[in-house]
Amino acid sequence: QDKITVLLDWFVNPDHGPVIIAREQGFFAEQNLEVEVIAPADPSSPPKMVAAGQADLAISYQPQLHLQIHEGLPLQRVGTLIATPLNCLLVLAEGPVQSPADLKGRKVGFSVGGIEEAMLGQILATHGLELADIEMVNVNWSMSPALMSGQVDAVIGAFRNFELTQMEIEGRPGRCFYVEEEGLPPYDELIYVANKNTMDADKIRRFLAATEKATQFIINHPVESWEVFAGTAPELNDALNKRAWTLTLPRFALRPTAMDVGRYARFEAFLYDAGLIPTLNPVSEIAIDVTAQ
Amino acid sequence: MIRVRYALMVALFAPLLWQGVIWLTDVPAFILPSPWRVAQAAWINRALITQHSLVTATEVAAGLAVGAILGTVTAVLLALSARAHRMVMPLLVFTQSLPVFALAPILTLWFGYGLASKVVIAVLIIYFPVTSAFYDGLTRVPADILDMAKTMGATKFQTMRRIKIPHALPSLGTGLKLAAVYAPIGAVIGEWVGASQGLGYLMLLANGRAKTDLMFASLLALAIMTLVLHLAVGRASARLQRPEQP
Amino acid sequence: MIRVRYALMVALFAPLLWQGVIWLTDVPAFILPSPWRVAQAAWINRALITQHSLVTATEVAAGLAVGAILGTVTAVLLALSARAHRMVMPLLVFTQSLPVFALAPILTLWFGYGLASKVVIAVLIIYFPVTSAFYDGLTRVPADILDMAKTMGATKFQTMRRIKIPHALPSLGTGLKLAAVYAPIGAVIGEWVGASQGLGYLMLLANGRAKTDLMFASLLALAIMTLVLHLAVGRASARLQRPEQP
Amino acid sequence: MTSPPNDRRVTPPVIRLRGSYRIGAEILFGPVDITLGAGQWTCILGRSGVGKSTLLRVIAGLDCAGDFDGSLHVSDAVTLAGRVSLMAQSDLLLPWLTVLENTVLGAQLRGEQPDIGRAQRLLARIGLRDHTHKKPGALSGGMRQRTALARTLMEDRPVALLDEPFSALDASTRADMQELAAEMLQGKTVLLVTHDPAEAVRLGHRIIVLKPRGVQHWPTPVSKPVRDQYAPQTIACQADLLAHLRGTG
Amino acid sequence: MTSPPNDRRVTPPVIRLRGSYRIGAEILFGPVDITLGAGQWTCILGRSGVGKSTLLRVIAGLDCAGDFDGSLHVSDAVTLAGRVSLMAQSDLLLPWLTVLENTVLGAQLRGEQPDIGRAQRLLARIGLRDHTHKKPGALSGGMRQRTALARTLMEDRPVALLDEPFSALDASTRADMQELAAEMLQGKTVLLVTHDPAEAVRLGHRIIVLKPRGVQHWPTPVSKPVRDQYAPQTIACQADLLAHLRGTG
Ligand SMILES: Nc1ncnc2c1ncn2[C@@H]1O[C@H](COP(=O)(O)OP(=O)(O)OP(=O)(O)O)[C@@H](O)[C@H]1O
Ligand SMILES: Nc1ncnc2c1ncn2[C@@H]1O[C@H](COP(=O)(O)OP(=O)(O)OP(=O)(O)O)[C@@H](O)[C@H]1O
Ligand SMILES: [Mg+2]
Ligand SMILES: [Mg+2]
Repeated sequence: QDKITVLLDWFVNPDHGPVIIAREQGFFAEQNLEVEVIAPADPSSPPKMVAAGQADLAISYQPQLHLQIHEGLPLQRVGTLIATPLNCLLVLAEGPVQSPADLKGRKVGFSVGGIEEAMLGQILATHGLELADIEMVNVNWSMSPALMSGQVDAVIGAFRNFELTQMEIEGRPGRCFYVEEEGLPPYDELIYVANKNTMDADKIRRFLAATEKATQFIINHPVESWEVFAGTAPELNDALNKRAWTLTLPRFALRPTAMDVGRYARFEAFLYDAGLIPTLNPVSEIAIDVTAQ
Repeated sequence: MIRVRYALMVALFAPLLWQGVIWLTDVPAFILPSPWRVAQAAWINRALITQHSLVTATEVAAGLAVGAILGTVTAVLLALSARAHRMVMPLLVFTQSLPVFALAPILTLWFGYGLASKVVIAVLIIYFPVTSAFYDGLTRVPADILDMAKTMGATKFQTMRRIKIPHALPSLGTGLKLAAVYAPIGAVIGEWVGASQGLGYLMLLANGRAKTDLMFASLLALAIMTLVLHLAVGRASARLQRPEQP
Repeated sequence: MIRVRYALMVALFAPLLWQGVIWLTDVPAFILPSPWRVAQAAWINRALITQHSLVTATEVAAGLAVGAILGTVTAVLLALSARAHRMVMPLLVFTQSLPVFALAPILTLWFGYGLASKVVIAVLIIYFPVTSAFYDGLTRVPADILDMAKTMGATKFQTMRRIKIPHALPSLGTGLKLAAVYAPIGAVIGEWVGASQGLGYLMLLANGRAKTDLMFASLLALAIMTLVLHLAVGRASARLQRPEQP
Repeated sequence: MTSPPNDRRVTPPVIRLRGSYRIGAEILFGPVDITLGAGQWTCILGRSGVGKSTLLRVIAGLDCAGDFDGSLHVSDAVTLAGRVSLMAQSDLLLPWLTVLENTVLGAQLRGEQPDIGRAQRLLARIGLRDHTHKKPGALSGGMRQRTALARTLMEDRPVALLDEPFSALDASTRADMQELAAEMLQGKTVLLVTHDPAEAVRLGHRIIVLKPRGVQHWPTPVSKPVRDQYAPQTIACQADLLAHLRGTG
Repeated sequence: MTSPPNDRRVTPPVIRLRGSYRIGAEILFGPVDITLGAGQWTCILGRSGVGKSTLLRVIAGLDCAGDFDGSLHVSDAVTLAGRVSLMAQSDLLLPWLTVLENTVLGAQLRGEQPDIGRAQRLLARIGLRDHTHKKPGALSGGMRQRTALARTLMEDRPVALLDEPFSALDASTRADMQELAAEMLQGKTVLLVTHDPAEAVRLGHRIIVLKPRGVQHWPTPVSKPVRDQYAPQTIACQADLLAHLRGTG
């Protein structure tokens, strides 16, 4: 069996369904792969580790990948895990903010990832506001508590499949403004990245084939797959994860290896316009179709 | 034993204080759950917490041992040469002032995601208080005793071994007690940097998924571990100093 | 002055060491950039770094002052009553063992996202070493001196003021030097927990944008701040102890 | 307001100590029966390690390594607390205080206003006029001992317990200090531990030799202290005492 | 291998100290011209604070608060380093070591194998046979001083500098210790600081009185030390010296 090491973007959660199910159902073994799954706490570190050759694959975010490539990290997207944005602008359902336009003069919390200002700027521009009209506060480790306790009026960077559910469970329902509906080009929230210089395309193809099979299994057997997932660790088996599982299902990429050149070109252009990157990279730099090689 | 009575009083007093804070400040439960809810969560998840506590305890024990030894040795070396101290101490302060999270990628690059990186982080955190406190003690031997040693033709090494080190044991005790409190934090930070087990992992997981009560139950386990460690190190270092110090 | 020569040597030596580590271990630049690249980033972003440094420096100064005062006062109160010590010390260790991140939501809820919450976190971090080290010193006055005070009919308060506190000043110095190193870390953690300015914020931002050189330039600014603070506190506490101690 | 004549804070008491002192299972000294006459100097001599300092600590009510089985009887009250000034065998100067500050330490520790003028005069008489602002670290051994003496004399308590207070002084300074102490402790109940028979004979109303099995009362000359050290009677007594100490140990 | 007769490590040198001692701008003592005869005891007396301990430290080559302007001449070499044993005025016992361990400290500090047997015999002679395993905290003042003496005598160096080594001892123990020291330091160059004229007359080949403006050499009886303290000559010398010290100060 070939060994392959995969760094998740964070602790195990339903977003990682295809990887966990593929492992539990033996789809990796079918591909003659032995997969080691590692969960870090700092989402910015897995891509660096892959770039440094410490792991074969990392789960990361498309927006960050664009920035990292410009900073010289030898990374490339090789597959997609979640094919839509999960990010949203979250407010209290009963709160004073009923439209992004109501944010004028209010506080918006964010967890520093590097591009929140650009995203929020675009959303505000869609509603005729600009960044100077609001106050941004980094609330790093506690997005929903900050919102629920009224310390901020909105947060950007919350995941629609989690924070929203979480607030419902806590009895303070929230409301999402979906970023792709507020002026941002759609993008892939979670992608697989590999080191473009050292990647073993064949192993990666086999890995992605296994996750593709797992995704199909999840879609076809949502209840059974949840039971498999929840059975892997007792701390995963709770009401929140169960509901999140259902909410995440439709967002898994059914074709993990599928390549949409336009998506990457549009987002690169968006970042360029926002002044976050100095030049435009060709899509072939950013992402590849491993099956084409 | 009196200690036990005090421990019981604290065990009773702390939750009351905690509940009092909740009543007074009206903190919502998703930020600070009541002691009762945390106790429930701790009981329900007892197997989980025990399992993760054992992992963290191992890391803490290893980190404390290695950090204490490294710190002690460094302090002795620095005390052997004032020049070494003036050159190395700034470097130590320098490295110490770097928040561990910033070094995390480097550490995981070198030490991987296993036990080693947690131990290294715990060591990094406790190394400095041990070195610093012990060094201070080593350099505070009264001058007339050093004069006597000089007249006797003492070697530098023997002066260190027979005079300075015994003299500085109480200061080492101060450093070790601080280390006992910081070692668990070090291990937990190490687990945040990358791990799939341990109390730190459990905490972040619980926090990220709004299980505030489970998070606080894990915190409780961590605090109890720290308390026991502090008490044990305090006793051990009191024994170390039994011969009355000047 | 000799100090300056050493400082220069360290300033020369540290980058060499750093570059050496890079050559030896072959760390890629996006994990540990070369000193030269960091220096460039520091120069290019000097305005930005200075501005954020000033914010952090304010937090550190306030935190250090408040923490040192609180720690000193606590140590004195605990030393006045062995019973208070046995009851309160476990509570202190308990709270100290809680990683700040876990308390962050509570702290920001109570103290907001401004200066106050950073100062509180810095205080939380340095409070314990100061209390712990000073308390140790306060309880180590030789028994025969306390006997003398007793015979003289000394009040508890005056014994504390005229004997125990002066006797424990070197230990307070040890605690304060540790505090000087930890206060900046406290402020930075406070900034990670919630802020829109300060070196900690700048670091997070740089890290998120994969600008490792800017992150290390911020780290450098933090380290220099810590170094200066440590030196200053070291001197001040040496002056504090000038009257030779027993 | 003047104090009544037998105010306990100023009238020197008679102190009687009966019993023996044990460390663990072993008896260090005793049984003894020692009476310190009111307003008198009682000098104690004895072999090194026999328990003289321990005896002093027992009277002062301080904890020791062993236990005293017996009774301490004070003529006018049940306790001596607050009426004793003690000069221990080591000087116990606080290194961070000046000579002057060390001298007035007692008043400061009680939270009283120290009598700086009196302290200055005392230090002048004790020969430290030019050294009042030095720290103990800058003093010679004898100067340290004299500072400790000044601190004890400043206390002005009805009972004074002095443990070898002049041992580090040269003959001339020692004679001066003896006279000064005798003058300032006039009319107080004083216990003086000394190794110098001449000193005991010069100053003592009573002389007691402490031995492991009990005490021996040594006769003193009929003259009153402070005795003329060149008087034949004094010299004879002194020589006898010395011979006794050397002989029997 | 036997040492040659004038091996510097064992042959006692003549030591000559000339000059004066300054603290800041003020002269503490001097100019002095002191010669310590080879293999002889030189006793120094003088007022408290005149600089006797300072003189000792100058000879031992230790830093002091002031500066010595002058020269230290040693008969057989340029330096005394490694050939001096010093007993300071305070006992400097290490509180974490037992009496026995404190006694053999010198050898241990030099990394040599300590001669435990010799130390045990010495401690027995010094009267601490039953206390060798006690820590200094459990000793009386005199016992501490004797331990410090034992530590100094264990050193067995050609030059010994003793700063009031018997000040805390009772008459009987003191006489014993004087004899012991005289025996063990036989043939060594010894400098003894003392406040006791009888001790100086009993032990000294030469007696020197240190004064702020210089030194005064006091004649010693023609007999050899250790002198019989009851011999008329000794008593007379002693009385004269005492009178001198009391009179002139
Ligand atoms: N650090 C210092 N700073 C200033 N003066 C000092 C210092 N150390 C010692 N002296 C002075 O030096 C003088 C001599 O001290 P030294 O200890 O030599 O006296 P001594 O003759 O041994 O007296 P004694 O018989 O009391 O022991 C004293 O007057 C003392 O004040
Ligand atoms: N903590 C202790 N543990 C055991 N024995 C002790 C302790 N403290 C004192 N002793 C013993 O008590 C005895 C008496 O000591 P003390 O100091 O009273 O003697 P002293 O008569 O004052 O002698 P000196 O003239 O030498 O000062 C000593 O033999 C000593 O060994
Ligand atoms: Mg005694
Ligand atoms: Mg002296």
